[in-house]
Amino acid sequence: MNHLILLVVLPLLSAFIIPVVAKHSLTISRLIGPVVLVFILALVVLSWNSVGSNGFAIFLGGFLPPVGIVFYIDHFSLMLSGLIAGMLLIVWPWNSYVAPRQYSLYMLLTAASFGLVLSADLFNLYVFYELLAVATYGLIARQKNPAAAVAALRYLFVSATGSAMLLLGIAIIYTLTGTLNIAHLATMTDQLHGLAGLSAFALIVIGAGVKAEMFLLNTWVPEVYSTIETPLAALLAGLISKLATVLIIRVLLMLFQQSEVLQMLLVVGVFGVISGEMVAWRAKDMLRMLSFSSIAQLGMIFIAFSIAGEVGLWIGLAMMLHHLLVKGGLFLLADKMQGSFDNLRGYAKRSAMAVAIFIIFILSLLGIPPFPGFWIKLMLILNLAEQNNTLYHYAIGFILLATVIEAAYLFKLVRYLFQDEEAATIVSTPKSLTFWYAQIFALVLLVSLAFISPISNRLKDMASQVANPDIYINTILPSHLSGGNP
Amino acid sequence: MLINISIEGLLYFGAISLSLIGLFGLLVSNNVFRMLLALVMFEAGANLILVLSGFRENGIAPIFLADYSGAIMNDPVPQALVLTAIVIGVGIQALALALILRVKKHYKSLDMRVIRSKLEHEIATQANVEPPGSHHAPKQIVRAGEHQ
Amino acid sequence: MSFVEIISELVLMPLIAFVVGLMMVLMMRKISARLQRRIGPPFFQPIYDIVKLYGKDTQVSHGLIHDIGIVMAVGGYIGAEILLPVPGMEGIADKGGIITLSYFLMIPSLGMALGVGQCANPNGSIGISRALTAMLAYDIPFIIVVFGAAWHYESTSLIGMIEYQQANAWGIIEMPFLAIAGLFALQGMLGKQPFEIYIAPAEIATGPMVEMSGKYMGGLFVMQTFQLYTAGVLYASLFLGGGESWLDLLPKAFLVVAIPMSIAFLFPRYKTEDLIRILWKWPVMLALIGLAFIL
Amino acid sequence: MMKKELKIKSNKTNQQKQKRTNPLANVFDDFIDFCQSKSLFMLHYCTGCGAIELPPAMTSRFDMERLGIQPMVTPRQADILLVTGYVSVKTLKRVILTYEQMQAPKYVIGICSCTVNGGMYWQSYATAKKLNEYMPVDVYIAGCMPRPEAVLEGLNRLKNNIKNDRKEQKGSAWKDYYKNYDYYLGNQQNLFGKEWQTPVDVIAEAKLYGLEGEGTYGENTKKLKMVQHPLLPQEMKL
Amino acid sequence: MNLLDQFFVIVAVALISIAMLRNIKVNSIVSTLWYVLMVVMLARMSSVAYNADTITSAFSIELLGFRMYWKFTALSWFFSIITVVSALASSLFMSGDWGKQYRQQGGNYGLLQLALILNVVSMLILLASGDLLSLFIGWEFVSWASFLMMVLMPSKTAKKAAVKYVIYAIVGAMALLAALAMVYASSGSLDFTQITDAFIQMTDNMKFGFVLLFFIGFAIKMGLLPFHLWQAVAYAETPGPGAAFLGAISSRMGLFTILVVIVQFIGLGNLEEMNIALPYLNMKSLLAWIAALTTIIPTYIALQQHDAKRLLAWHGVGQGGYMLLGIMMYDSIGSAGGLMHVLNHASYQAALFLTVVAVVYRTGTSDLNKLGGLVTQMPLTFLVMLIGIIGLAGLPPMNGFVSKWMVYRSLLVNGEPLLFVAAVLGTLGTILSVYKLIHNTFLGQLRVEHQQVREVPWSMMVPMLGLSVIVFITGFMPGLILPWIASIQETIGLPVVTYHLGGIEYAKGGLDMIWVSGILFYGFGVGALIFYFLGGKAKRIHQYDNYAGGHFLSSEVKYHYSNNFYPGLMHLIGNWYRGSFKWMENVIVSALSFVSKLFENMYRSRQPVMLLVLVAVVALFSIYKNYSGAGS
Repeated sequence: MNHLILLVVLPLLSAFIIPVVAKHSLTISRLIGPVVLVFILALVVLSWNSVGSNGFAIFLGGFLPPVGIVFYIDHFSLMLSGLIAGMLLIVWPWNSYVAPRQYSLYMLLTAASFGLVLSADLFNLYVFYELLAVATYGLIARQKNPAAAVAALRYLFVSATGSAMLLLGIAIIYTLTGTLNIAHLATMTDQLHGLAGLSAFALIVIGAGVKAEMFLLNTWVPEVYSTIETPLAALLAGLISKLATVLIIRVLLMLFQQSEVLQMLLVVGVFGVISGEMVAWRAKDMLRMLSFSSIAQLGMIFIAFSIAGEVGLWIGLAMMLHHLLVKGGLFLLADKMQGSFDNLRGYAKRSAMAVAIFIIFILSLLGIPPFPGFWIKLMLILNLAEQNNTLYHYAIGFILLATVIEAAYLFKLVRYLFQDEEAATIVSTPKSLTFWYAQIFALVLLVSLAFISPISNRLKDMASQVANPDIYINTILPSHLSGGNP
Repeated sequence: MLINISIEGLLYFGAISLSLIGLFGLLVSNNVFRMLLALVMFEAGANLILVLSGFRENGIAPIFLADYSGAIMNDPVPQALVLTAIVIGVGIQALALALILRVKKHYKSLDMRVIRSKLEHEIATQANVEPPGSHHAPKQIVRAGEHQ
Repeated sequence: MSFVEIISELVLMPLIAFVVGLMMVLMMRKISARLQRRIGPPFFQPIYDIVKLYGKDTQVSHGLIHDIGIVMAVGGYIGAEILLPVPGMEGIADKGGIITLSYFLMIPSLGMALGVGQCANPNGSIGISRALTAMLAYDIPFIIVVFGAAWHYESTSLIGMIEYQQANAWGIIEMPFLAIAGLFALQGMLGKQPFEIYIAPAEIATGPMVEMSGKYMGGLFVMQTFQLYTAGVLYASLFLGGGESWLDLLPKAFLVVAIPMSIAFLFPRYKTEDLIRILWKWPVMLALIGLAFIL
Repeated sequence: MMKKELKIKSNKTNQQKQKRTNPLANVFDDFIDFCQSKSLFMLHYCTGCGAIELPPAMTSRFDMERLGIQPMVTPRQADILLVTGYVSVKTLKRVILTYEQMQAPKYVIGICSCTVNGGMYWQSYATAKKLNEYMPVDVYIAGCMPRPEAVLEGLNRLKNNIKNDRKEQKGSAWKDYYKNYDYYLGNQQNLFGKEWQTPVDVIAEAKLYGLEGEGTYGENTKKLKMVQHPLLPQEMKL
Repeated sequence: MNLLDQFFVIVAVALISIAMLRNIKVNSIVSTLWYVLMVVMLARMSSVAYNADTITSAFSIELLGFRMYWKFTALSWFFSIITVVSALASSLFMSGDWGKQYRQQGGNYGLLQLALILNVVSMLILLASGDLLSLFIGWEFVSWASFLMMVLMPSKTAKKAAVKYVIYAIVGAMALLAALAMVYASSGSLDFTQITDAFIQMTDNMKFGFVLLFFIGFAIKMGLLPFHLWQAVAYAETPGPGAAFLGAISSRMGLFTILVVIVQFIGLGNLEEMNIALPYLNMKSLLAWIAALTTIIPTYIALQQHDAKRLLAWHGVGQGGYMLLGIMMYDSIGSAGGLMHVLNHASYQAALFLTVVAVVYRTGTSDLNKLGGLVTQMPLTFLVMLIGIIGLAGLPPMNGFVSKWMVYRSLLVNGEPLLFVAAVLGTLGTILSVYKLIHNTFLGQLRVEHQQVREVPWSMMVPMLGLSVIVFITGFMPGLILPWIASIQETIGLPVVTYHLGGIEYAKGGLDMIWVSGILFYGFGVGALIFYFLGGKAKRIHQYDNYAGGHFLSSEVKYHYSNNFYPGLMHLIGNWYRGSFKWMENVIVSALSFVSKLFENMYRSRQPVMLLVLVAVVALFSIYKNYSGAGS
């Protein structure tokens, strides 16, 4: 199964090859990326069944942990890999004016994403995280819009500070334990208690939270999303934020299953939900609204992860997937329906299909039965209610309040869409491809409705696999549980 | 504690101070370039702390040791890590500098406040909505000492 | 109860009500005349008026609803008469109670309102608007009084109430506050000064009656007789122990009607809003105090 | 031809009304007449100074109510139209409309000299001099102004007339308005112009109640037909 | 396949067929036939209504560890028959000429029929729900189906109202979801029976929260007092027959859920034990007071309206109060009155809405200041409206009287003078306002532009007449309905009412509508005798031949009194309730707006690294501590 290492290697390689090839043949350089992605997608699909319920580890260079570099692969990371490849294929810039360098940035981003998903070593996570950041800065800065450069710069400041803090956090953990292999760390979680451990976790969460659009670290979100192309925004909002979240989950699940940590996550999540929805309520243009709403959704995901055990994990995973689908779809739609609400007056007459899809998405986002969003929200709320802690109960109230606000602004927009008089100026230029993708997203959403039970069972399995540190440790450090000293 | 000062403590103190200075700089400076410098300092501080985590007083680099057992040695892993981190940091700094150049070219200013308010206006006009903030705020913010 | 009894009650009740009502109209006019130091109308004047109105050679109708309005106005009161228990004729009265009766009393207003509406005369419509507003005003104290009485007598049937009073003491002794509030409401219900803004002859030309000629007006005159009779007997049944015989009942009923009449002509006319204000203030307050005593 | 037939028809109805074969019906009619005389609602059209004499006649000193006379405010309810003073041309239009809106049997009393012959306004270009040229007047009460006693005396006279309506053919002046409508209409047209009409369709009323007479139709009614917009009642339509 | 399964199959097929059929005529006929078939099926299930049986559907869904199933009780049946009959009337009404005109004005007729059947289906799903989760899902379906109906109106206000409705509906749904979470937290299941168990286990404070959450959820749908602002405008601004349907039954779904959850499973007895402040004020009396205020305030808001549809819609809100008030009395006749009022209100409200729609169909406006005198042109519509307003005002002999009588009687028996006065105040306000409605539309002066107006065609007339027949018959013989009511009371654990064909048997004063109506009609008969046989014949005259102080009336003279119909009353009480709830709504929105502004400014803050710095400083401090701790 070691060929799965190709997930990281191939894109990285192609990222460097593309500019070279471009000098000889532009066409080939353009094709390399999609081919690699399709290949990886196929790889992921093919190796799905061969990955057992325990997952397995790839030891790079033959060095055994805790010394060597380890990739850990289970269904969870495979699923994420598949999503990454699929998502990138969808937002892949096909336009002819795109420079080859941008393709290499995309491939760099791909490689970093796979690395982030597969890596089982804190420092490797950091490296891939940084790589991801560099790729995103580059992608944002490469936009035609000069404002994007400013947005990228401001994003860079926040993000680089965050990265440095991530590094600090890693430093603390290393100081405390002397190792950075997650599995190894997981065997000595008791050393991570106390103020130092907590602050290490805080630093990691905050460092990763910048990209995960966590509350207070997400000030870059509206600027960036409103200046870049919507497919890229869809990528950032839909995928990158989730990957950062994955980083947090890995650390959380393996190292910090402490109630204080979980409550910290909960509080941060609640603030994110409330602040995101509140500001989205004031937004007067589509992109700004969607970006703030995405902040709120991420907050909701954090709330889900703050529920201890595999329950929280599978609900969080489900929310992540749902958000990926819905918010990604909405951003793709926003490509068609850009600009202020005033420009969208009477849009329903111009494109009934777009509006219908839009409504399906927002209904699911709001959690209206029978859409998948409802079941997820229901499970979240019921499980929050089951917690023996009033903090969680207050969180329910905030989630419900946020939903109301969300409904208020989304349906304000719907009212604009259905207004009789049409807007005087039409700014949006419909791009057919993104619209097709949006339709496919909507279709997937609707089809998933019929498979709620199997999907939820699969997610539960995945969650139980991920949530159990023993499996993880056992796979990476087989000697540990059998009593051997690594 | 500070009286019983050790070399390790001094180093830690220095590294932490460096980080704090960097953070402080990030917080108070408005000039983009200075902010970048502050960021560099913060990163340097963080790197130092990471290196320090492997530091043992009187420790020796492992390659100079014939026999590993029982000797005080500096942990080599953080050093390797820090090397990587520094490389990444430098890359990011270069990228940031390039961006700053573009920004300066476009906005004719390095003041973050000015840049930010212009950016907000630009985003708002692009989306065809009112810029956020006070309705009474002047559209164009020109500060004293700013040449337009 | 035999069929004959029912029929005789159905026929006799309105007749008696009409005759007694005529007397009450006469009394009312006499009282007003005496208060103004006049002689007042001759004894048969109410009959003269009604006969004359019915004997008119020509009269105008504004349409079918105009006619039906008069029918409903008169008919509603006839229904109400039948539901009023009087000595010797209580057979049908127990089919309805005080709640049904209060609702029956609203039907003539609605009927008349319909008829007046069809006339397409704004004076009439303004009159109806004021009359309905006045109804809103006086029904609040009235309904509290009704509630108090029903609660006190533990019955919504007027017969039960009368029986209770005859067995124990009169309502006016046991519930003086409610009785006074009831009198207040009665004043409004009869539309006597100071609560007769909806007629306001010089301002809106007698309001609802503006387009009523001949037998239409005659119908309203007949209705007035029923109205006075109903008010008198209802109040007597609620607070004065009803009547064991007609000799017992009629003086009470006349007395009840005489009181508002004697007060009426001492007052000027209230504006609509003042009318509501006064009726929602004093009688309601009195009635609530009364309720507090009996609850 | 037409006219003749109409005349015969109207005569017939009049006779029927006057003498019924059933003696009970006669008693009944008499009773109604009696009641009509005993109960009079009056509409005082206060055109001039004479109106000031009516309040004393109504209030405690003379007390009209003891005679069964009450003031009423709309023509629909009233039996007597009291025209209390000079009638300018403009007012006369309203007086005529009011009169036509009253329901029969209806009576007109002209109070003050002005209604009799114009009185002190006889030289005025804007005043109608004789009220009975425009509508049938039952009783004139002369004087400038007549005292309340005189008013009451006039009203009593009217009451007697009504009581003896069928016997002495007095007090039926109101029928004259229908039977000689052409005459009154002509005078009205002379005064107000050819376009003159009121919303009340007197001819239709006369037809409906069988009050047509020889003078109902004539030259003036023909002129009226030319300009009239007849106001037919709105029928219920299904 | 039991009867319920068959019924659901029919409903599903109806939904699909109506959605698929593009041909307008076929669609109209088919949809009407489907509703008829549904009525027939419900009639076949009438053992539920008469014997208080329960039919459980064989169909159930197991999802995420929850089992959802559906069943029919007497309560469901009662609400279902009202729903289906209202839908039948609305569908029939719009199937003919009204639909033609609707299409000509640019409306989507097929979509309207689809919205109607969607409403019916979602309501039936809700009514048949067998556990809390299916109830919640049905609840949401109902909300969104009515939203679909509301947005079909092309006007701007309609969309605004619909969006407002959505926000309110979401608030309600969220409250409900929170209550569900409370049930789940204490029992781990969402069965109805768990409500009782969960309630018993709770502390006092939680009980309040629990009941209030459920109540808020349901009250919003029903438009009970603090949440009444959305309903009237939203219902009024719905295309014609849709408004009739929504006004008749849609908001009563809130009552249904109150009956199921609060009355049946939490239990009014339990509510009574929840003291709030004084011994007099417990949870039950609080709800009763909310109901009473709901009868008053919306009624007097209705009085101020000058649009016929809005006036009716506001009354719809107000009448909801009577239903809840009756049920909160927790005795046999009060609750029977409350329940019966659902049917009664549905019948006359639908009839009234349809008459207004008929008027709009002919004249193009429902503005009460622009109508008048239509009685001669549209006499049958007038008749229906007359019957309807007599029912709405609760005067004998229509059915509104019966249910209101029962509520009053129960208030009397229970000794609730203030509630009694409140209820009467509502009724009086209703009389005032319905007279304004009928006067300004049908009575008074006919406008010149309406002189060619004719009676509406039979396709519209038949449902109106049918509904008014129901209004009369159920008023004349309430005993036809009372068996259903009795079995509902048996099902949900209320005292059962004793009835006969004419009405209620009750010690010390019952009600026999056959006698009451008989006496009333006898009175009318005598009145008619006096009127038609005494006195001479009357001349029919035109409206311009009218007393106007000697003025000559013509078509130029607007001689009609309609604007500000009750100036005296409004002068006095107009500013008592002027927008205080609107003000509250605005306060909430402003507060949210303020907070959101704060958050927005935070996102715009100059230095986003502030928080980073904060955490970093703490962390650096901890490093230092850690080092020095390790060092010493």
